Amino acid sequence: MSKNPFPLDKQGLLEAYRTMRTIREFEERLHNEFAKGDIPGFVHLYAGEEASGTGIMMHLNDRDRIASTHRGHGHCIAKGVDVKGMMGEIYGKAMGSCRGKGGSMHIADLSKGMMGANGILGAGAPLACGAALAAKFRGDGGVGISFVGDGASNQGMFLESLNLAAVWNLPAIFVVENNGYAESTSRDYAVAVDSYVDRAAGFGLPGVTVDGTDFFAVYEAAGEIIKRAREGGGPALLECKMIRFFGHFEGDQQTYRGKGEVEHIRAQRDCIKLFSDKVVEAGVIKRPELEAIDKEVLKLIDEAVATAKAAPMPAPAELLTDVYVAY
Amino acid sequence: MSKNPFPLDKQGLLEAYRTMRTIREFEERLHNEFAKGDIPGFVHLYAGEEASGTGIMMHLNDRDRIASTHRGHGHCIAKGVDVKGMMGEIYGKAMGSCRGKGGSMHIADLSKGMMGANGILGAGAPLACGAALAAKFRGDGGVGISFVGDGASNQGMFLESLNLAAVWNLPAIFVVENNGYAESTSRDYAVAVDSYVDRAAGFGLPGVTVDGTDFFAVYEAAGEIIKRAREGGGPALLECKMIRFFGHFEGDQQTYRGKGEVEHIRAQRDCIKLFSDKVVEAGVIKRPELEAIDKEVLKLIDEAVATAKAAPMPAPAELLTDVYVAY
Amino acid sequence: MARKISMRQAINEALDQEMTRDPTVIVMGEDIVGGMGGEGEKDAWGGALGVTKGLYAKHGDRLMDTPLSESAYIGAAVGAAACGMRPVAELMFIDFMGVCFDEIFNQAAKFRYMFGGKAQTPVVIRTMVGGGFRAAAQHSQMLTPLFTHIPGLKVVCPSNAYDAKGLLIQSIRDNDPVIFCEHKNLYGIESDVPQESYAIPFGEANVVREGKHVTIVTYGMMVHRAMDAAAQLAKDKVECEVIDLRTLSPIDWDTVLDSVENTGRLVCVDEAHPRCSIASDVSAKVSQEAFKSLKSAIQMVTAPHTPVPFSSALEDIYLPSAEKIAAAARKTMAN
Amino acid sequence: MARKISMRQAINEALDQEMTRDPTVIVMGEDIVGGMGGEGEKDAWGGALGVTKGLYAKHGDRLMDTPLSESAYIGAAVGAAACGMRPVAELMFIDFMGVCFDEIFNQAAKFRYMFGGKAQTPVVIRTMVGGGFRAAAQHSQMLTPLFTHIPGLKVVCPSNAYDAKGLLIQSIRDNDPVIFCEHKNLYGIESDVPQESYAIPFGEANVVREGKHVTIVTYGMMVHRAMDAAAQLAKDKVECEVIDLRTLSPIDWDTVLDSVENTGRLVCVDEAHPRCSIASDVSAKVSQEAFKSLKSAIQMVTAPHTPVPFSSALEDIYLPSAEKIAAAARKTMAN
Ligand SMILES: Cc1ncc(C[n+]2csc(CCOP(=O)(O)OP(=O)(O)O)c2C)c(N)n1
Ligand SMILES: Cc1ncc(C[n+]2csc(CCOP(=O)(O)OP(=O)(O)O)c2C)c(N)n1
Ligand SMILES: [Mg+2]
Ligand SMILES: [Mg+2]
Repeated sequence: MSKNPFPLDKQGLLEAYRTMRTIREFEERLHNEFAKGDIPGFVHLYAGEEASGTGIMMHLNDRDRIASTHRGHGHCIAKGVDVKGMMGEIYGKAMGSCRGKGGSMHIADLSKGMMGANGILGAGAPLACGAALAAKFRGDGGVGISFVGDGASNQGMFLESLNLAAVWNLPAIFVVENNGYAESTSRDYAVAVDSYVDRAAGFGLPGVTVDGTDFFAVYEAAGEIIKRAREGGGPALLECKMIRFFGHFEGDQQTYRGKGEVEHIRAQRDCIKLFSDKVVEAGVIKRPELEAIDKEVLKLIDEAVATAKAAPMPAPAELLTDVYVAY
Repeated sequence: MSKNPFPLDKQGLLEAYRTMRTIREFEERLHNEFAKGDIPGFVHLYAGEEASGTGIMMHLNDRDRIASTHRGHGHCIAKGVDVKGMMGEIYGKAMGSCRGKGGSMHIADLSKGMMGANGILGAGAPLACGAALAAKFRGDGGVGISFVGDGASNQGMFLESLNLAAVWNLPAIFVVENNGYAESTSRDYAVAVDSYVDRAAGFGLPGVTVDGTDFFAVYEAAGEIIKRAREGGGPALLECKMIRFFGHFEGDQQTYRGKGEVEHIRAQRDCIKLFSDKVVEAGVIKRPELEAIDKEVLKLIDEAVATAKAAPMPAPAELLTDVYVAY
Repeated sequence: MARKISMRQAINEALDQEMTRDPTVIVMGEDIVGGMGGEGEKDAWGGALGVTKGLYAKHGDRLMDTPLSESAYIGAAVGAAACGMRPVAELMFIDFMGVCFDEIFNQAAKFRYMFGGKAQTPVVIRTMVGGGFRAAAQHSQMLTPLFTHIPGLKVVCPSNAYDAKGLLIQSIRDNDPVIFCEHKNLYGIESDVPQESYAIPFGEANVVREGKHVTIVTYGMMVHRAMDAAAQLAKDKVECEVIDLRTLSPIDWDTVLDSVENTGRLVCVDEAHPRCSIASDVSAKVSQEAFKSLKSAIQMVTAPHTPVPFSSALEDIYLPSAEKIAAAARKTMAN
Repeated sequence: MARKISMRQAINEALDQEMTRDPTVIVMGEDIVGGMGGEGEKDAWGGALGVTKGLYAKHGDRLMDTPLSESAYIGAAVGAAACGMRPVAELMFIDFMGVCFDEIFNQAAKFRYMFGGKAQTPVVIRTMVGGGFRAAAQHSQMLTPLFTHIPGLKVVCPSNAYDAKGLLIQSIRDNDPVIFCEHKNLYGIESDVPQESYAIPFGEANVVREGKHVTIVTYGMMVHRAMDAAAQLAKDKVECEVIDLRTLSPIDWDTVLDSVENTGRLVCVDEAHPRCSIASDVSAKVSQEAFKSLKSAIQMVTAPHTPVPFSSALEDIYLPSAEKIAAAARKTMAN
């Protein structure tokens, strides 16, 4: 067995791989199920971006909180939300994470520190500041992490939050998942600065840019930032440059993309392939070990879909619960 | 007569002086009238900050538009809004600029390119983008200028506008009038970056900081920025560091200010004194010429107050005009 | 020449015709062109649901994609309107109003009054409303009452392609800010629409079915549910008069009151939540102005006082149904 | 021990007592301490109108001044609430809701429902409402109907010091988000307030005057105008029952309906604009539920459908007056 050159031990690497595979399988399956017409509503897939959420979440525990985006499945899985509950939720079933009331864009599990996917772009940034504030008051060393896309990085709520986090010296981290597009609009058109490090600097925040398809780059940069925040060193911004395998939402024809763009990124920039090749080439993990995980993951997702499909819808009475009904 | 070392000819210098004096006299008078209890509502005075609005507005004509703040009297006067109409408005009279419906925080005169003082901080920045957009479509070389304070520079609407102006390459200019306070809160507490040049850079905008008590510094920096914008060179940010003579609003006891702070700035950093001394010392203008203007200004303000006080209130029927009354 | 076209096409045509007629009309929003800055097709999207598709080819840079900054670009539209343009800004979903409401209700809505009549702000905000799309709590709201409450705003919500075209043209020509609400579930619905340009005046409700027993007042997608209910009731010889308000502010009280004076019975149907809703607004007005004509208590059929649930099983019972409307009408007949 | 204190002091005391009782209560807003980062006095302001003055000395860093970024800090309060704190965030004027509404209506209000009951968001948003201060169109609005329309929010608007204290304590203890509306013209008004802590339950209206001829339903500053009107009418032997709703959501329908069943006559008074207002909401409900009890048409007295004008001459006639309320009550008697 060769020496492990990675910042994680073998178990950690396998865990990371399992998380990324689970996300990928979850999303690929949703893509297919959606195409069949079985899945209602808007579905935004995280496939291709797994290294970002996973590399960050590997540093977190349940008392750390994250506020996610409309593209939230990957964040949920990496943060430990139950995959069957998630699938059930996406199918609108009573056994779903939110008892069928939330759907894909609103999966949450506060007990796991997952404050919710969010249909409103940028809205998670203030929420993460709040989580960080709560951690600060409790003195429990927790952090609050907000995810936004390149598009949402132009939202006032996000921008204000950078300043607020700095003013209050919060253990808050702002992750910009820059996949180059906001729906059909290129980042180059809509974000009027080349580097997110500069945008962060405009609010007195340290910023770091990493290749978000490189799990290890994300893992290490996030580790440092999170450690500093836990120790009272204040907020930071982390940009992960990454790629989106599928369209903005399911149904998107993606004609705004360059010719061959998707094929290229699938072949050359698949973060899971890159990760696997690295750990196998380094001799730390054997391909069959990964394949064993693939099988387990496949089984998990098969079961999740089967369970979700078979599960009952919420009872009509559910319409009027979980809210003060004044009328 | 010695050579004029200034970027304005004598007539221009006298005009600048007249504008600044008019603002100062207007504001000092309001301060006194407010103390007597004659003036209703919230009144925010621009005294001490005259060099900023004046130095910028000297470059503008009526087809250039500005969007102002809650502290808008100075901007109005410098942009050419009728002083008597303004005074009438502040007294709530029918002859006021807005027929008594707006008040101090909402004085506007679209025909002069003055899009309104604004009670909502940061709201003017998008409006100025709109003015710039209209100028761009018309191709008339006009610019849109937004004023914000240091406090309002943390508002999402303002921050979003920086990015939008850059993306659309608008002839838009963002003036941050940094007087060190937002109400009672110090800029050092609330703005998490030392330099506004850095904040601008976070949105791909060039930024310039000037001493806002130095009329000439403002005038020259603004001139360059405005020229570039007119020629299609895009937006920019201009920070004017300045001082506020009075409290945040009339009635403010200002106990949050350091001991002797107000006395010091009045003695040492009065932009009008600084201007007068410079032009007199250079031998371009004689003190009595300035004093003659002082007298004329005093008379104008006297008349404005007398007219405003004597003028009739709006007729009751005015309540229901200038809006679609659907009920 | 009238043809059957969808509400989506009708809206597209209205924009096209007004942009052709008036060079001050500009259109902006997120991905309303689509593909900006990228290497693929321009006009790839034409809006999230394809409503503006094709306009870029004809009108070029007068359609402007925006960064994801609703306050900034909607405020810019408001500012440009105050400076002589007639911008049509798209707020993709009305649910996003919370990030840009100030520019709408404190700026656009108030300029004319606040500035003593010396400004006008002819801006149109096109926005998608309503449920039934399984789009969950933050992409399915109606929210028309929030805008209707605000003086200075006009609020429009067409139920069909013909009205959509004529009302949008009127909205663009109107000198006040208009919130133009497009129900996402009606985009595909076709009706006869003339090719020529035409404007439908604000404040004129449409009596879409005449009847002498019960008046049903509603707007948007609920017009179709009300018509279904009326068809059901007709089988039992209960004749409903169905009124499509078309514009919520201004609102056509005369047509509503005239009808209730005839029928003596009223059902107010609203896809919005019940409290401070269009339904309660209409109910209040009628009970006050037509008090003596009322033969029985007014009934309201609205969404419940809950967020919009995701699950189809719940959303289907969340939305007012033809059955519920019919039951309410029957109730007015029973008393 | 009851003393006469002002509504301002009562609110300050409620915050003080709850902060003392529960360490998870934190308070944030612009200048709620005042003087941060400067060289002068800390706690220089204690809020724009001095409501939180003195709390910093007792509770220190649990009062947090904020940058001028309402979305960020109100959203942070919402997020902290979802993570176990009980934040009280001040939105200086309700007129500023347009820059932070999303965090209130799409986030705080919806979490519990949208997450299937697995979250709670005990956040209080204290905010100044109402006119009469010559503060013009952007600092004088009522806007209570906008929040009342939204499911998941609770909306409170006290009319006096006693209620303010008890309702604010209840707001802080409540597990749902609460919009706590403080009328700026009532801060100075004194009433008997016990020193001890007490909570007033939501959804319990207060019959502030009993009477058998006409019911007047209102809230906030209008309670005082309604009482003045009732006093005028009493001289003519018209006995008004005046109901102070205290909380608009939830709302105490029982007390309102009981009263109208007795009197048969109703005047709804609202400082808000008329369309989709609290007044129309109450009017609708009563006309539906107490149809047979009504002896005459319900009357509404509201602000007009216009922005709030600045000039005192106009603002005085903009606001519902005791005279207008009395006239409306007389009208219900005439029919
Ligand atoms: C406030 C708001 N504005 C607009 C939208 C519509 N919308 C949903 S996703 C999206 C693009 C997001 O782009 P980005 O932030 O880069 O995230 P990505 O989809 O690339 O992960 C837009 C415009 C929204 N949901 N919320
Ligand atoms: C959106 C919004 N938030 C808060 C306020 C209340 N407010 C009015 S002036 C002010 C301070 C402004 O500070 P700054 O921007 O520095 O301008 P200055 O008063 O110093 O000129 C605040 C907080 C407001 N009017 N609008
Ligand atoms: Mg993106
Ligand atoms: Mg300032």
